[in-house]
Amino acid sequence: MKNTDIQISICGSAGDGTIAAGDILKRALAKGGFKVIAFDVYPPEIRGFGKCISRVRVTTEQVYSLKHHSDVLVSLDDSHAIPHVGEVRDSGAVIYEDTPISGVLEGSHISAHISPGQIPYGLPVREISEKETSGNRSRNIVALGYLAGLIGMEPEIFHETIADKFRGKAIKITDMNVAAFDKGYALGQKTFKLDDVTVGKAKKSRNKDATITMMNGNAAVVQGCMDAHIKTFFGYPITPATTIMEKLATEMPKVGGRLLQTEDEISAIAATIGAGYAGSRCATATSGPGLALMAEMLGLGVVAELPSVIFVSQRGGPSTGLPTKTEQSDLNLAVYGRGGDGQIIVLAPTNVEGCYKCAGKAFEMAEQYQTPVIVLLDLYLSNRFETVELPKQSPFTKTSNKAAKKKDLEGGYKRYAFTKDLASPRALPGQENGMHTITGLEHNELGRPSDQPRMHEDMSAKRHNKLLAALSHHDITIEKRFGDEGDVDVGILGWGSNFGECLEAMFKAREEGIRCSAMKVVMLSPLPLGPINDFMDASGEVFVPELNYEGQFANLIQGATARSVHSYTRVPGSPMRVEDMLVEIRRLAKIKKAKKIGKTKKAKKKAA
Amino acid sequence: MKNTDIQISICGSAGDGTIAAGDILKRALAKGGFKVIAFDVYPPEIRGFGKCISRVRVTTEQVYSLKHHSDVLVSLDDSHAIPHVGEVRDSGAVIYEDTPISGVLEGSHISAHISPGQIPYGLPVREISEKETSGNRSRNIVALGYLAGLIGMEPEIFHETIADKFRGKAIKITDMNVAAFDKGYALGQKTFKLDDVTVGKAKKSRNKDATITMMNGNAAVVQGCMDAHIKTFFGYPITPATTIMEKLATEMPKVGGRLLQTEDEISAIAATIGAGYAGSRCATATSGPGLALMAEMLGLGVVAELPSVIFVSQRGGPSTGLPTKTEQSDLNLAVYGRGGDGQIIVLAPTNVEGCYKCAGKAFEMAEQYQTPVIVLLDLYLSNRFETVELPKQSPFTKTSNKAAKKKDLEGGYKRYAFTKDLASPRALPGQENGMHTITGLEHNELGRPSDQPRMHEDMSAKRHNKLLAALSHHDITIEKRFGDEGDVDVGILGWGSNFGECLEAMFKAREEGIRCSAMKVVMLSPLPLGPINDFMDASGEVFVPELNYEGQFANLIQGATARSVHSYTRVPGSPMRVEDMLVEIRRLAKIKKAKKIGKTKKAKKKAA
Amino acid sequence: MGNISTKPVYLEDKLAEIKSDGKLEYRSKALPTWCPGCGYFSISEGVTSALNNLAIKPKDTVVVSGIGCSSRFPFFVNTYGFHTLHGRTLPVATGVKTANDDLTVIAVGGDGDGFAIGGGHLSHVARRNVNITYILFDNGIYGLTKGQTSPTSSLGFTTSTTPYENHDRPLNPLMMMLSFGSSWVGQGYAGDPGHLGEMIEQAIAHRGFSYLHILSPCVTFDKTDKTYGNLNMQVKPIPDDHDSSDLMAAIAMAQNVHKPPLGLYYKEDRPTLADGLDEITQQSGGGKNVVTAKAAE
Amino acid sequence: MGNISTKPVYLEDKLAEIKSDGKLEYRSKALPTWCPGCGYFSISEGVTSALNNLAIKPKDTVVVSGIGCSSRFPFFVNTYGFHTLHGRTLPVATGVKTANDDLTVIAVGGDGDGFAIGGGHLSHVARRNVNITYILFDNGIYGLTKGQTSPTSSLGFTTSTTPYENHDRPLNPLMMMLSFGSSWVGQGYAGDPGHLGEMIEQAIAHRGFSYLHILSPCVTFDKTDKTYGNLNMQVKPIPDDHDSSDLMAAIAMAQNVHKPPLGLYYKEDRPTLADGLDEITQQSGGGKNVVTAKAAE
Ligand SMILES: Cc1ncc(C[n+]2csc(CCOP(=O)(O)OP(=O)(O)O)c2C)c(N)n1
Ligand SMILES: Cc1ncc(C[n+]2csc(CCOP(=O)(O)OP(=O)(O)O)c2C)c(N)n1
Ligand code: SF4
Ligand code: SF4
Ligand SMILES: [Mg+2]
Ligand SMILES: [Mg+2]
Repeated sequence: MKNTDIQISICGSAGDGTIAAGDILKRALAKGGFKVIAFDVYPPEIRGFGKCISRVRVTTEQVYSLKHHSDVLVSLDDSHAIPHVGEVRDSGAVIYEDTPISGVLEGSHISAHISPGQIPYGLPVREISEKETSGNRSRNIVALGYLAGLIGMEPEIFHETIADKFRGKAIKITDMNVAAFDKGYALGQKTFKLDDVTVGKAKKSRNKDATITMMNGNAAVVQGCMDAHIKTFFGYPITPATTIMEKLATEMPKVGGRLLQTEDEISAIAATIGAGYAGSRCATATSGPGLALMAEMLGLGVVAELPSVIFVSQRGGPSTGLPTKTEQSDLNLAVYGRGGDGQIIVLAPTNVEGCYKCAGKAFEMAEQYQTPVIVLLDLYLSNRFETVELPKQSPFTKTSNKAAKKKDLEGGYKRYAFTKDLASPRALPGQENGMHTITGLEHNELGRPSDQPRMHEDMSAKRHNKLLAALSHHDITIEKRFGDEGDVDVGILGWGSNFGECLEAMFKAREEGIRCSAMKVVMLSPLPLGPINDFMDASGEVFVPELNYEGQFANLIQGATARSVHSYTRVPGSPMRVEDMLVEIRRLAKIKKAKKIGKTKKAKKKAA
Repeated sequence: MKNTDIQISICGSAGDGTIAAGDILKRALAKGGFKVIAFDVYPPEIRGFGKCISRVRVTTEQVYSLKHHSDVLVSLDDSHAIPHVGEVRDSGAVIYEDTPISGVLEGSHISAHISPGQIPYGLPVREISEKETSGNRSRNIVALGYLAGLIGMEPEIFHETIADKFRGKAIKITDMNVAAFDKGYALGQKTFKLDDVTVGKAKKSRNKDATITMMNGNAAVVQGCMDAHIKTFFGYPITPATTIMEKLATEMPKVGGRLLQTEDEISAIAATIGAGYAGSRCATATSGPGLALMAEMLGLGVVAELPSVIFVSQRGGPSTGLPTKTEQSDLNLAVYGRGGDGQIIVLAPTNVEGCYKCAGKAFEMAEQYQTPVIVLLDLYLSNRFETVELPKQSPFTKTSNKAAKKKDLEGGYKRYAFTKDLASPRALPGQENGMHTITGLEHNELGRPSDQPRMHEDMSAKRHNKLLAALSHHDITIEKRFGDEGDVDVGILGWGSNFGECLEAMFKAREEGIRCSAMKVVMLSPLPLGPINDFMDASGEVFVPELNYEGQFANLIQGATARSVHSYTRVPGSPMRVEDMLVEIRRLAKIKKAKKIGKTKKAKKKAA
Repeated sequence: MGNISTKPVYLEDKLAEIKSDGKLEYRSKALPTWCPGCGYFSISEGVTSALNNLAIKPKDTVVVSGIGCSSRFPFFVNTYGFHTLHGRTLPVATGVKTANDDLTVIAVGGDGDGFAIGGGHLSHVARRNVNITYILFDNGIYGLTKGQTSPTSSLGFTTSTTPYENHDRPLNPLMMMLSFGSSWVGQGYAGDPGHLGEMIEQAIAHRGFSYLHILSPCVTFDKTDKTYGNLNMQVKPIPDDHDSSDLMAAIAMAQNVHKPPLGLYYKEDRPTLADGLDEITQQSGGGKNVVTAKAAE
Repeated sequence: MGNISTKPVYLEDKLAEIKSDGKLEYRSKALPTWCPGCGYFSISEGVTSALNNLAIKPKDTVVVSGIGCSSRFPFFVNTYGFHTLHGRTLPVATGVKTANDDLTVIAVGGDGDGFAIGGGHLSHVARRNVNITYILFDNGIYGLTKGQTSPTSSLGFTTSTTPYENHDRPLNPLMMMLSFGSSWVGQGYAGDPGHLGEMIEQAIAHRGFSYLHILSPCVTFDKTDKTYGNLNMQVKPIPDDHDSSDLMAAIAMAQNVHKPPLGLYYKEDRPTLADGLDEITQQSGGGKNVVTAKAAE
């Protein structure tokens, strides 16, 4: 049986129900047991006429990124969809409204833009919609039905999903939409079939301890928070992090957690750190501009050695930048953006499951190493849907606070005692005999201000060295190598949401016969230098692709290893094109070969 | 004639007039035509019983740092001075109160702590003071007179300086203090002389276009601002930057400038950028915690391409840290501390004259390259006094704004036009036909929001590439190499206030026969990569000493060059010890030699 | 005060209207991206007509804003404009005005921008009496980020961040601005554009810091609370006998949040920030203020 | 209200006094580093005696401060303490209290800390009625940084940043806090430690957000304005007939800045932030609040 691998793009304006159609599509397919990866593009404007695109790739085995070319494009608004016709592969399909509207300008109808190699599927969407639902409200559903019929997906699962979607509304609405779907479906079934598209059977997972669901990165963060028993959350809305707070606002109270929308990000992180001080498992979420505002308070978290978790979903920068576009350009800020020697832990998951894992583990680390922990996502990962397997039993501790015991409290409690593992036992407010005052001033073991040179040296060392233990924190992937395990010509060193594209590029390169391997670095601070150096040792050329202008990760790696890498940067506001990466990988593979030949020649010369 | 080189430390509690005595000493000597370098240590506490030390080194030729050992220690308070007796060189002098006070505990009198090699000079300071001034108020002046007499300095110039100091107070006060000074002086003259200490004749400068004065780094910044015709300043107090604002508050109004103490640092930088937008030459000043708060607004300065100058005087960090101690640990924050790809210009002067120059040039650069410019000082440089030659004619432009001309305004003014030099002509509010709206959103040439991939790529390139021109900005040292000009075994790569110590270490190393050279890097962003790479090429081992824990500059250099350096970091809160650096330099010189021998051996083997 | 219109102000109506007078000069070529029916259209209309009536040239006007739907404002008027950061409207405006006294500086922003993240700047711009006008677009919600609670959201209001109910008592912006020492405080309503225009004109004409609070429905994210329907029934004109030099009377009136009085609450003449700075120049023995930045032409 | 003492309160007197009662438990081993005569000694004395009288255990008390001379306070009491950042006293305190209802949280800080850099947080902690006590040490100057103007510095006052004269009108903190919706507002004076202690006790006892403003001379950097000498002549007790449930009366009284009335201005009982959050838990169908953090022992 052939594996399924279909990518569908639905394009229209916000008012057309574009995102909603994509949502039903991906939920239905995920229900059907397929693997899904999906990503929507929203307009930056406030009001609803901007372009929306919903892209859904459905596969039998989990894949790591969207394809650059879609198999099917559904147009709900030709003016928006026309620039995207080129994104449909050869022999791919374009589904569109074919009822001529009088007064349409030359070239403004999509049919004029479909290339000869692509297959046009026109149908009277509006007419059907108007017939089935009053006032043309179900155009998106008609088109969706047509698509499902064309490709041959089972209709029942769509019916269920539509019913889910309209749950809470009048039954009539569901019925009308199901009818609209069926009308479209019937037409789709009847028409000539599309080549190279098969919907195989979905695979069933056999992992009894896990639940398979489909969710995006922000939802996975929320699930991670809930499974880690988050107690308090303080946040301020900002795209693309807002949905984390919004979902937590619904979920946390149900289990007695407390969430407060603060007056700004400074207040959010201050309250988070205050709650952490009081022993509460606590977090906040923001994006670049908010993280910038938190810089000073994070420094306090460092010196005071208090736990806090900061979810940061990056968008295009700098400044307000591109609020609805993706980018990986807040790495510098996350890693370096504090006054003084202010290292903290920075985790950057590379996929939705990683968002869940990093979210939960961030709490453990924040408590165990007594430090702020930044979990660095970006818009692409926050909003990207993937099928994920989540454990039924929470894999996270309820608390990892190192509590002060009786013996710690006897004879003058030392909040910053120099201990073997460098994390000092913490007395929490309310605890008998543990009274102490903490401060952002440099201090001695008791926590009293001290400006003695020796003390500052020792405390600086304590604050930095204790973080190293995080590199071997229980049950989390800090870094991982994929593909060829031996020496390779090109090693791709990637991070964050972009790593999916790195993997796809690596697999493609290997198909072309290039010796290639890819390593993801999840912990960006402190860096797992051992494995990174090993990887560099094994790689002829090290290729570091990322979605920012300055090559921030490349610079981070060079700074830490003093070894040179090939930085590859793009800032399109959208995921990196695997095809473009491949061009670069091929070039590097050639360089490597040339060098090898050069070396051999030199060696031969010398020998001669 | 032998060159003068004497270092005097005066140590007491704040109430003793310690800093005042040091101040008179250095002013008198500077008046006498000597070169002075001086640095005071203040207590961190609010109230006035903490330890104060005033250290003054006086020389014929300008030197670059204080010596680790002083020639003379004057104790005004034995409890504070005792730990500093060790800082006096062999055969050096300790001046102290020798009238026995009844009830003094064993060991609490300094005489018990003077080592055999050091020369004790006891005198009845209190008694003389009480005789000459009512209530023992002139102990510091008596001791100062004694010191002057002992070393053989001319008394007249001290009389003048004392009169200056008490100007505005009753004549009687001056007279009493002069009398106290003379009493001390007479005693000092009479006593046996100190070895190895000569006060030669001072050299007179022959530069007619310059004024020789003595000032500290913050005062030099103020002078630079005034000579650059600063128009507006917005600031919020914070040690050690406060004195910049305080002095400007006195000076600016005299020439019609406007200064406002804002409610916080966010407001300060916001108003500074607002004033810059309106065409005003504008600045603010802060330290690490304030700079952290400015992170978001500086990002706006980047995207909106507006001029602003931010003077940052670092102190110990992170967080509130060590507010009265020096450190170089805000480099990361200054260079990397903004969201997105937010590069700006960062200048770090290495001495007081550099503070003047960088201050003035920062305004030119901010306007010419339309960017925030950070001038990075630290407590050591802000408060360090040096003799400097300042030009009589201001060397700075009055404005470097690139004004929009008539032709720029015709047919739709493009605020962000892509021009050859990448800086677009600016129309200022009030200008006819130049109306436009600027924004922190990514935008097109007109300044209208745009999220087109191509536009973001192009604008990112514009924002980064235009900064490169600053590397060849007129009449400012971006980087400079000292010492050996050819290949060396050890190259010291230094920055900021610590470079004085680097120079001293380099000179000492050369005296020992080590092939050694030092380069200062003044522009930390963008980095002068060409000269740095040349320097690294010429240096067997590259030694990077700095006053922070993480080796932030070393990391910056490694990140930019992918070449490895020897990072050497200390965080004592005080200047680096030249002696300690020398140990390291010697070690590196040996490594270099070992490598050379290794190479030769290998070469020989191969040849054989 | 004019008649209160009960229908929302649509873009099309406005376009037709402005074409018929001289206000076009003040209007940007970019069409507002606000949702049809949003209250903000009236405000944009009011600002352009006020500037026109006061004969303040576009080139001498700077509109400074923060971030939010409201803060998109500068793009829609043909003056100098600065769309800054969320919450930083006022300090940036202070910088602009301090650099150049000759400019008319109008700060605009939303309730979140001004009273949440920007709340720390309000009292200082008021006490310093910076000679600018601050127009606050109060829709009781975060519009641009799609509907979270704001500091002026009503108790019990349900939003995406208060899915159960809002329990945080809303602020009283008028009372606050009065207590900060604002020298001009008034209130307008987007549903009454005629009166609103007059208020904007008065606010800009005032010498010193003027604060104009505008009730303005968000038709997209608030269907239940501060709607045109509800507000039309609530707002009422300030009684004729109100003495606008009486601070306590103004404060008392500001407490009437359920029947918001529209009009001028308080007005006082006192030295501005620039007056103080000029005085300092004189006290220092310095020359005339030379800071006014002029374009080099 | 007791007799107003005209002499500053010296450290030595205090030490002798506290040794004679049970308050020693609340006193830290570290001696205050304040200048002799600083008004802050009275406040520290007042807090310890209030806690003692209210029988709130040191282990259950958290004193949160910002940065400033005043903010050194937590080091000088034997409770849990958090010396945070300049201006962030209130949001940190909000976090602590939200995490654990059982703690008595006292926020302390200076006029600069609270009303300059921290000014954006004031209104929100007040409107939310966070159940903490905020004690504001108002010396009208920046003490720790050695004498710059603060938002409460008088007009005409000369400082290092206003070497000619201060022209910025000072804020009126009491009026502001009243307009923000604080549920308890009072004023004390460091020169009248007896009355001050009573006020602190009341403030801590109040359920909800209590704001206590304390006039406290900086003997080192203010020799002319808010000195004991001047304040002794100005302060006066609140008249007996003042109705502390009357907001307008409280606001009127707060305007009397030249004869500052000492005592309770306003008091109101209303739900706290925690009440609201608990209600949300119920509305969500969720269980009892489980957030109270307990030490694991
Ligand atoms: C520092 C920062 N935090 C958060 C945001 C996200 N954000 C943009 S607008 C906005 C609130 C908008 O509400 P309001 O100010 O009331 O304006 P409105 O859209 O309602 O007109 C927020 C939270 C941001 N841009 N910057
Ligand atoms: C972000 C930041 N900005 C500035 C400072 C410097 N600073 C410390 S305390 C202080 C003001 C102190 O005044 P106030 O709050 O009135 O307290 P007081 O010392 O008078 O008790 C300032 C400006 C700082 N520590 N952090
Ligand atoms: S979202 Fe609300 S405030 Fe924003 S433009 Fe639409 S109606 Fe206006
Ligand atoms: S400087 Fe002023 S406020 Fe600070 S301790 Fe001394 S007297 Fe008190
Ligand atoms: Mg709003
Ligand atoms: Mg103060």
